Amino acid sequence: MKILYFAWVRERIGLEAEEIALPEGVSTVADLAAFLKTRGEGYAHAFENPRVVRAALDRRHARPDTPLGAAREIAFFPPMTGG
Amino acid sequence: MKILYFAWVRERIGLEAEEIALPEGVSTVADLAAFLKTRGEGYAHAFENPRVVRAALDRRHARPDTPLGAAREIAFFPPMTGG
Amino acid sequence: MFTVRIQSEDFDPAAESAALTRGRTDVGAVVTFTGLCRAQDAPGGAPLIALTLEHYPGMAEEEIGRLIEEARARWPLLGATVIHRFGRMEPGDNIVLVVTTSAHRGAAFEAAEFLMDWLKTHAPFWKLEERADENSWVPAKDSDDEAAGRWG
Amino acid sequence: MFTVRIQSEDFDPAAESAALTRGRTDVGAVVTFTGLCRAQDAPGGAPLIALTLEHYPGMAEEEIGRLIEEARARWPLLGATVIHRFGRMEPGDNIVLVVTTSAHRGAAFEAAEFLMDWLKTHAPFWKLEERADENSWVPAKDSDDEAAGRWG
Repeated sequence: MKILYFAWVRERIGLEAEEIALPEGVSTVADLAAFLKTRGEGYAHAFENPRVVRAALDRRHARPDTPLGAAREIAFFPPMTGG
Repeated sequence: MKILYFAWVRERIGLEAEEIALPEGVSTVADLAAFLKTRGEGYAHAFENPRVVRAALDRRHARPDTPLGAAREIAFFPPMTGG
Repeated sequence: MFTVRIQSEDFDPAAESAALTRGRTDVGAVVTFTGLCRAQDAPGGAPLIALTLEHYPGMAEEEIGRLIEEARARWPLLGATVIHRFGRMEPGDNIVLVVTTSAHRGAAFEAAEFLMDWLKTHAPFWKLEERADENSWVPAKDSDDEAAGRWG
Repeated sequence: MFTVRIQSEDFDPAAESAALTRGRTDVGAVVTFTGLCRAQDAPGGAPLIALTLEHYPGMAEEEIGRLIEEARARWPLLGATVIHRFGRMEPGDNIVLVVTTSAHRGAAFEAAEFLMDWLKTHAPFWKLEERADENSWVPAKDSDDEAAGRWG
């Protein structure tokens, strides 16, 4: 699965994008965030308060309980501040 | 006193403006409208439904009970439809 | 900068909004409203050929100036421009322009709506519609009174 | 005509609104909102040198397209254009443009406000502020969530 990071989530993790194979048991957006959080210091910092990190699945806003299903792309980012 | 008429009030009366000397007993906007209504067919038609005719005294919106006081100019017109 | 103009000539919304932002770094939001002459009001009615706008010279400027003062008392505006045309206008022609500027969008949007709502019910202008079958004065709309009334 | 553009170049509000009215006689109301980069957000804070807007390419266009569809379902719009810039912007620069057209002013005003409110909370853009003392990501505002929430 392709994972994209934006804004301070990107800065903390130090990556714009990466490909990962989903481990067993990771079936929702929240599961994936919890898994990523264990991958190192940058990830732990990015997801230290998982409630403030938003996600989009195949370019549509997703909630923590949204199933990853057959999505090809997920993005994690802070609350949006455009406009 | 200078009196101005606009839109269909002007058309019915057939005048854009006139000067009149206020008769005794005419002290409010409503008094003046009632007096004008007696001045002929066009006036009677213009003021046939006095509730829909609006007035401005010295270029400020006035109500039927507004005293004419020392105003120099009064205008009568239909509800406004600009914008 | 706060400006009112009553004129028969057309106006340029871009030039007017540029005049309110040029060289400034405190404006965060610009709202412009342009009201245009439409061909048709009621489905099935005869198409509109033209509108002729009559106004009360002098009072029109003063009344819109008072509406702008009222808007400034309610919202932190950095600028406002209101231009209202008079004379004969054909479908597609500009009639009225309201531009408001503020640091934030809420004030700019609300003040522009307020100015339009009050202008409709308070500014001394009257529209005469010219159609193939007859000419008639546009009646005031209850919906305009309601729109103006919501500002309390 | 309904258009979304995400671009680094500046835009021309006048050209965009002209494109929605040219040759038409059914448009009675045009509302444009322009959001600009301001020098100062908080009194007493260090002045803003620049904003850098990061966005999620692809999703930004798609999400704003969905917001326009939602607006069309709620109001009888004749056209809408949304342009959002990305990259580095200095105080006074344009950031975002929303233009809406309708037969009547209520729909055009409400749809433009709706699009701006939802764009703030739903479009994938993030602002990095560059100030003399530090660079920092702009935190999301509760007031923006409330503004978006009022549309139900």
